[in-house]
Amino acid sequence: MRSVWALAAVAALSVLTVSTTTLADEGKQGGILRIYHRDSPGNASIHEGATYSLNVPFMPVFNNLVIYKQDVAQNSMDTIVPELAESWAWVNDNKTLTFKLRQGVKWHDGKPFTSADVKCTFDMLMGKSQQKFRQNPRKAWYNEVNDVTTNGDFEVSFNLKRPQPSLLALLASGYTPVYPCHVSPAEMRTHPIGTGPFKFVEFKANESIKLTRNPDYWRKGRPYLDGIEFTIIPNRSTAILAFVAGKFDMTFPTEVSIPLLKDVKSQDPTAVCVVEPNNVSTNIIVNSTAAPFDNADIRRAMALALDRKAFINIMFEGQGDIGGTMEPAPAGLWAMPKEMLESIPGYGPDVKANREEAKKLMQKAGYGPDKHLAVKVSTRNIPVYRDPAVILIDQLKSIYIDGELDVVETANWFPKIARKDYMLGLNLTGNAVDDPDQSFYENYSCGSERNYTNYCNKEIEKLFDAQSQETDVNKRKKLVWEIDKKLQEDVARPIIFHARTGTCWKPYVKGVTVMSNSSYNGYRYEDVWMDK
Amino acid sequence: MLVAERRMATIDYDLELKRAGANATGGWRRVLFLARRHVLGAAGLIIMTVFVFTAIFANVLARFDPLTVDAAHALARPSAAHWMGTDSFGRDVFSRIIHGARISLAVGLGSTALGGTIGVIVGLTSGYLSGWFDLVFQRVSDILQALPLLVLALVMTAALGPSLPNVIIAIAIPLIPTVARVIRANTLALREQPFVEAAKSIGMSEVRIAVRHVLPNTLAPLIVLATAQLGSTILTEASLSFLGLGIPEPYPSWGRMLSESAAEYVRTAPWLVIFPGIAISLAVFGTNLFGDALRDILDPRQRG
Amino acid sequence: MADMSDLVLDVKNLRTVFFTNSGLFKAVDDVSFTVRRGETLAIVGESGCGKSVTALSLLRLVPDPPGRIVGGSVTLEGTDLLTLDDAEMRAIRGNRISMIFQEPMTSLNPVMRIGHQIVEAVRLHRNMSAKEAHDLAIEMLRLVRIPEPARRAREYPHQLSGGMRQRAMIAMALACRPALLIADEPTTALDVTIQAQILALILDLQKELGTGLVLITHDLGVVAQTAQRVIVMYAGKKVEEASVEALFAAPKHPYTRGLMASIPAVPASDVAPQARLNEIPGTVPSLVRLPAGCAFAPRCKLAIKRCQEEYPPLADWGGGHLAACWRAAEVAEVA
Amino acid sequence: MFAYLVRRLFLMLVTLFGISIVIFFLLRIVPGNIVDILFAAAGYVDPADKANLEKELGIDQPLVVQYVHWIGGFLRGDFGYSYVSEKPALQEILPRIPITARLAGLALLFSASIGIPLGVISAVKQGTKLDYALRVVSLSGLSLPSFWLGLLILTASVAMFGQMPIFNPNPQTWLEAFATYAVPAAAVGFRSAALTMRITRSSMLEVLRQDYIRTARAKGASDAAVNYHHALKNAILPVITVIGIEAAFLIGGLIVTETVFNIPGVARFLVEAIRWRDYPIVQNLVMFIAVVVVFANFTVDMLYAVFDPRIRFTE
Repeated sequence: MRSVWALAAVAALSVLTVSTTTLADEGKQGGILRIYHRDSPGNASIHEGATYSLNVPFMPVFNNLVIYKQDVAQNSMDTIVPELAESWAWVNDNKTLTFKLRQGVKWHDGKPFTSADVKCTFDMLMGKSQQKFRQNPRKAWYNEVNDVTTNGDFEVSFNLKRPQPSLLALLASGYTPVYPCHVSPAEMRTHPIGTGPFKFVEFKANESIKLTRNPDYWRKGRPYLDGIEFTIIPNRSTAILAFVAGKFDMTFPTEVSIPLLKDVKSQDPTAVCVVEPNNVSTNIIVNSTAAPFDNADIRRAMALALDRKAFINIMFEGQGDIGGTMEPAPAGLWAMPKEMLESIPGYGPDVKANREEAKKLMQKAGYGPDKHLAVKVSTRNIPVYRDPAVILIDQLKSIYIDGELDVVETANWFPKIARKDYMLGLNLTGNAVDDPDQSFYENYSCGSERNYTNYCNKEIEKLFDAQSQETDVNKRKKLVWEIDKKLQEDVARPIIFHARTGTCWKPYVKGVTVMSNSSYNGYRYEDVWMDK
Repeated sequence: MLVAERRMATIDYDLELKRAGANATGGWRRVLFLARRHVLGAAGLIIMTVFVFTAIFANVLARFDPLTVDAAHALARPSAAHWMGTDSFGRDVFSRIIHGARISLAVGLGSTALGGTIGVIVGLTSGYLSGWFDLVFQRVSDILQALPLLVLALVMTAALGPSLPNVIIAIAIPLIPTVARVIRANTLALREQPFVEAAKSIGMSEVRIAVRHVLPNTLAPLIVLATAQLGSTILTEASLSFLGLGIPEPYPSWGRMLSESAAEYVRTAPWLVIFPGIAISLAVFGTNLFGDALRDILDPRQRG
Repeated sequence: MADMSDLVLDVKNLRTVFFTNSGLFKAVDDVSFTVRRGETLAIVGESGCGKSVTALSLLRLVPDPPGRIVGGSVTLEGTDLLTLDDAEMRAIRGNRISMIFQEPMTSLNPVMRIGHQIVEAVRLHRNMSAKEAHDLAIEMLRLVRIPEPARRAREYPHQLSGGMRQRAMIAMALACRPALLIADEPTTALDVTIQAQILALILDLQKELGTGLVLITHDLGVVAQTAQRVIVMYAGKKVEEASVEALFAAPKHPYTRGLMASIPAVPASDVAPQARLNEIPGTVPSLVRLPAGCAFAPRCKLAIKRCQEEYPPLADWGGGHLAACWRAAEVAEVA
Repeated sequence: MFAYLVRRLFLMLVTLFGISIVIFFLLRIVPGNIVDILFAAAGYVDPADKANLEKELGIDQPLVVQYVHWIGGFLRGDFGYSYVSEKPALQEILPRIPITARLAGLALLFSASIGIPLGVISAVKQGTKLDYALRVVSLSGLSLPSFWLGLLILTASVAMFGQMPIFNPNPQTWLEAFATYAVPAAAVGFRSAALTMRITRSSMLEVLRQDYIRTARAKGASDAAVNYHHALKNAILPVITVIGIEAAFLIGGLIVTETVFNIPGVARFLVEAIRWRDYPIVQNLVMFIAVVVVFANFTVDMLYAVFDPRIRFTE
């Protein structure tokens, strides 16, 4: 029995065929795309990382079973297209997802690609194989998968415990490439082998990453580029200066802040720049297990004191979005309607009134103009973390809270949070796909490793499962909205804002699409070419 | 004959005497006289005075709270209201620089005093006791000096965590052997001096001799060294801040102000980068100028 | 008086001042004297009295800053050295006028061989080949009685003893046969036994070459042995000048008397030896804050009110015996 | 001479041994290790995964065992593997050394070729306007934060020429190679040139006060002969020492400069490695730097003997 999703996929496929032919007419072969990279990723293995510093340079090396269509900015179920799969189908009451695989695909080392590679990859992700990843940050994505089975060399099935339409979305993320069975995880960390449009050449830590064109790529005529070179420049101003000076064809994707964007445009008016939401939310993690935030009134007061517009004005010169857990509309697919959002305490437009209410709550808890509450705000020693923390501290002043910034080095951040050795933490949560399953289970379900606050609400947990199994999109949306509202009202992890960032490239660079509801999925770069 | 006449005619003997302030024996006239002889040193002293004055009266001088965020006035250009503009948080740069003087002074004085004190104790002990203590000191100081200062400070701040006292400690530790070496060398030389021998002969205790006789005589080189180090500690803090390990936000440390995120604004909001840079350079420059003059005055060997 | 052609050096009203942190001081204040061919003039005084600065002023080697010659003339063989330009002055230094310094240990360049340092002195003023100059240098070393001169010439100063070094200095100073040799405390830093040898050597060579000699010393014993005439300096001024005989016979200035009294080895005929070594109380005054009157007054047992108010003129007390003291006539009696 | 050399080499070994202990234990005091960082980056931790990884890297063993393991390997020439890249540490460190060495060499050359002549001029012209100007310039060299200077240079060059001297790993021409290194070397060398100049100046002043300089003048030697022939020969000794010490200090300056100019040398790599708690890299790199510094000091002492005939190491 075929689901609506499968039909949509077929439709999407036909769209893809049309668009590729038009692109093919325009595209010019050749050239090396030069991009700067914001930092040196620890290794080259996408499955073992949790930062898009890995996805950007290494996604071009791989293929997924399915992928979000690379030239559509907004990721959705409708834009998922086959890649190593030729087609897919939901069978067995939506409890089995079966893929027919592409034949004749070769790994970069010449070995043929088969269904065994797919099984190997996902067995390893589920922790079922002999070989282990050093780290496996997205193991929880496959919680509902019983096992992966093969049928011959070119068919593979995911057998689920219960229907989970979102699995397809997870499989379409840039985070989910297929790894070769014959290469060990350790080798994949230093010298990745894929089936993708570009072959890995070298990775010099803190220096550069080089990729070269895969001449045997299964998609004929692709890629256009002869290669991609990433030069690692952690210092942002040096990097931007270098881009302006023509040392690079493109900036690191979604790494140009709004003030820098202005700078780029003024220095190089020909540069093409886009600003998109990147589905990264800045939020506050609250330690509700210890004083003072074990007091629900103080938690609520804090939520009420937030002036989200001010954050956005300062950080993004107005170009940011207010929302709940899910990325706000229009880029986000699952965002609450405006009226619903504004009914949540602290989201109302009248900041003054909110703060008056917050003050009352604080007074109720025993604080006032003469008795301030001293609070430590912990955050990582990175500007995107630190800057909003500074604003947060300033805003808390208005409700008798004296915040002190506690800057934590990356190495100590996670252990500190895990030890519950903090009061408030300023945190960034990036969402790999704009999908409720990914964000709810990962960040709010009881026992999830990324549920830093240990927020645990069995009621909501049930709603998580309900929306996850719902195949009717509209019904599912309603459920998602309800959950999101509840999470905000519970001050589970108050969301301050959703960021928007810029990407720039020189006008001769063509075929780049910056995605608007994820910053992890759009870097295959096989359609990118240079008009030089 | 002509040459001599020309050369000598320019000198009015009595006027020169008067102008040189030869008769000034104390008070302001003496200070003015010294200032005229050491123009650069006087300039340095003025800069340092302004610097210290700013640090002490930061609360009075600052026109805004250095930590208050003001979204409405973010990245404002320098104007009558905000003399040095505002940063991306709308915080007044002038007020932050005024308050930053406190931090820089605290780091400079704190680490110099800490490193200096320990260095003096170690140096005196090592130079005075000789023996195994001296041997151990020499090796430890070799070790510390073979490690680049910034590397040592980097690891230290990483180990201690970024905070004002920790940064002071991290900068002070590499300072210890430098100070101790100078004091040790002086102590060794002084030990042979007759007045020390004399003190010994009348049965003064070794500690007493070290503290009462040797220490005061090493004061001049110590002061010279300390002033010279003051500037470099301020610079080290700035470098640590640049590498993200200095005094954390929101304290308005000059190094932090002009590093990292502020560097993003080097062209769109250059005042964010220029003013703190000038503040650091000027403060360090001032202490260096002053330290130079002090060395000229206090260290007779260097007198020119 | 000898005729003018015999006059090697004629210093008139020389004034040299120093600008220092503590103010301006007159290191040499209105000093005049002459030296004839083959004559030895001794300048005596305590340290800090301006003897050495006087000597340096003659060669125009006062470090500037902080010092400067501000007046007077220094006429060497008819040429006023103070009017020469730098190049002309360099041609005179080490050629017509040479100097031997107090510290043989530090006065030779430690990183240059002895021979080379003498060769340099020669070739600066004589048009000689390196070989000729080198031969001359060895000849000079032999002249100053250094054994194995050829080997010594190849050595560095630190390899020589103090006396040897001073001999080398003398060889260097006399290499160009100067008209005037200035010896600034040439024996002070040496062992007593060596002192006499060096002094004898200087006098021998002076006689042999007919050089005028200015001998600067604080040691009246040396003066008595070597000089024909003596100048006594105090606080930058010449306070007494006389022939050796006249001075030792009857010093006219209380300061000179004090100096003599402090040296038991050389009793002046009318000065009784003292048990105490130094009978002048107090120390040389700071040259920055000189009293208005006689600078020696605060230390002088004979001082009267006038001494404090008015500086005594340098008066001739007969036979060219000059002294600047209001009570010069009474000095002998009072003491 | 031979006894001296033996003694000297022994002390050098003691120092290096001490450094190995200091850096090893200092690093272990720093909270957090590579595993914490990897998991922090991934945003989760699974205690079993964590324990596995710590075991795999050997950082679960007692510190003394770890130390002996490291130093044993170090002495055998086995430098271990980078925790981050999993490549041999030597392979990570070695290619970066020439880059930093070139930069440091150029900076030192810069510092010596500008600092020494200017220092001599300043000393010779002591008290003149030129001296004052040179002193102010040199003091400002010691006062400007080098990263600020670097940033201003970069900004100015983009603003004025629309170009920037960014690192070029494979310079095609000699000129390109020079441009790649010269600008950052100048930025970092400004400070050491200033320092060299100051030391040269005060050393020259010291020497110019010496009796033998007066002797030379009394001989009638010209100013040039006195200053360059007599004085500089003696004054250069402390300058050599300072340049030797400066070689060690340069590493500090290079950390910042390599960051600003994005040069993939060892200095920046060291900071990155500290940040990642990549013990094998940090430890071996610090040891490498220490060996260079210790030998630089040794070389300076030997140079002393060459320049100063008084020193003959006879103790």
